[in-house]
Amino acid sequence: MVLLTRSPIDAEALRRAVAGPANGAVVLFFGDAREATAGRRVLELVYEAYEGMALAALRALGEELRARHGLSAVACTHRLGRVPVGESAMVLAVSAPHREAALAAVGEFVRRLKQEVPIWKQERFEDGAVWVGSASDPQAAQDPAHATRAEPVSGPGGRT
Amino acid sequence: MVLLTRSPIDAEALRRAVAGPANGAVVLFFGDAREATAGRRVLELVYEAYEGMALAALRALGEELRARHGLSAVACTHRLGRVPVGESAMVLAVSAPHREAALAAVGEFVRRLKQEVPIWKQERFEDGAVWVGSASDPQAAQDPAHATRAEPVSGPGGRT
Amino acid sequence: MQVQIRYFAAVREAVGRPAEALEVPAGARLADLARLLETRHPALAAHRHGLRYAVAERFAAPDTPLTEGVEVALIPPVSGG
Amino acid sequence: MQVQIRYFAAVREAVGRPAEALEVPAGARLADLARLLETRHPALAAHRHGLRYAVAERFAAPDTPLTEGVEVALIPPVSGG
Repeated sequence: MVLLTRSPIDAEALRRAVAGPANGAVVLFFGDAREATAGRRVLELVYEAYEGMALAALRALGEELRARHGLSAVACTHRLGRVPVGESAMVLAVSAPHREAALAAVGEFVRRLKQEVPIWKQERFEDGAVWVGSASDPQAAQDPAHATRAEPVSGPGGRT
Repeated sequence: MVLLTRSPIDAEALRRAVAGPANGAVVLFFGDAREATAGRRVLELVYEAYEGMALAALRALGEELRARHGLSAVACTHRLGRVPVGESAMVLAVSAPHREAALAAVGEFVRRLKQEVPIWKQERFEDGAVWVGSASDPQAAQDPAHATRAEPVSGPGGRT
Repeated sequence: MQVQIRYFAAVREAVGRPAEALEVPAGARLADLARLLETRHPALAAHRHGLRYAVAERFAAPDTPLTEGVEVALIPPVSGG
Repeated sequence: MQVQIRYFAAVREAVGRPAEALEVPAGARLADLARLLETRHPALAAHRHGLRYAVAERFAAPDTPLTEGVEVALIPPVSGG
């Protein structure tokens, strides 16, 4: 189950979506809006998505990880529009017979979501706003996590 | 916050216990009662604890990981008594500014809980019951995960 | 033939619109369209770093052939999660 | 002097009780008590593998001195989580 929503995320629904008596481990991961980034106070986040492609990419990623890590189920909801500080921008639920597989899959899902899925975060500050990783993001030039996303124009793109 | 309870675990209370606007990541881990172990149908689990020592050990483990992984907060509830299949035997909540620390801490907390914290699980089958890892556990002799717990009588014991 | 262009996030703001339809020569490939867009929207130059393209909702290489009515999206560095 | 013994899980069932008070000689250490218990409860022999001891709620080495009234717990292999 993958979902994009403009309302607060229902984590309990995700927990139910991956439930089953064969699961020894269920992991819920909440990516929450933080009050500050690089020491600068954040008022709120705004997310935008290329919705059809984002849903397809999230679904493909979940299915790939389910098969490779032997998971029981994967479910993910990403929020769009305004996300106040302290609320969740995304929630991921993974169930598996054993915990190591579930934890490894959560880490890989979130890492790849941040590289491959067409969703964008804008940080809004008291004195302006910035699309994270964009040309106007002061962090993008310095932060190696952003630098790794850089590629030549029209490069072959993701899905590594 | 650490808790032992004979009622179903309130995961939302754990989530609230670790909440805070500085957290970019919150991870909830559910260790659930599975319907089968080594192909044998499980009717229910029963947990027993050395309660005072278990609470102290859980508290110390949470504090150690909080400091070492730079976590914001750790909270854990372990259930005692009967746990029906599909319900949670333990729930762990970890919050951190960044997800890698939160996920690493969850894995380590659960691994060490299973080695250091005096809590015991009995699996109840249609034709009997076994304390996991005990002399009467047919798995204990074969399963390397159990074998690593073996030590000479009166050995110096845990907290490695 | 006509193709549908989608813009997102910082690129959408630079171009000043979320979408537009564009005429491209028959047989055009993605790289041809990219050059056409950079001429049409000089503000795109500042966003070349890390820009990817999707054709029909999949990341696509520069030599990908375009077809009548296909949707092409400009994907600046993503930052979900 | 007297010490308080606690038994759990499979060891509790083998011994047939959850706790008992025992007299040990003044100056006794944990290893002395362990020998005394194995004599008193022959069923413990089957549970030696992986057995640990706690004194005053902390895992303790065999040379740990015992004190009047202290609580000693036998900790068979744990299996929480």
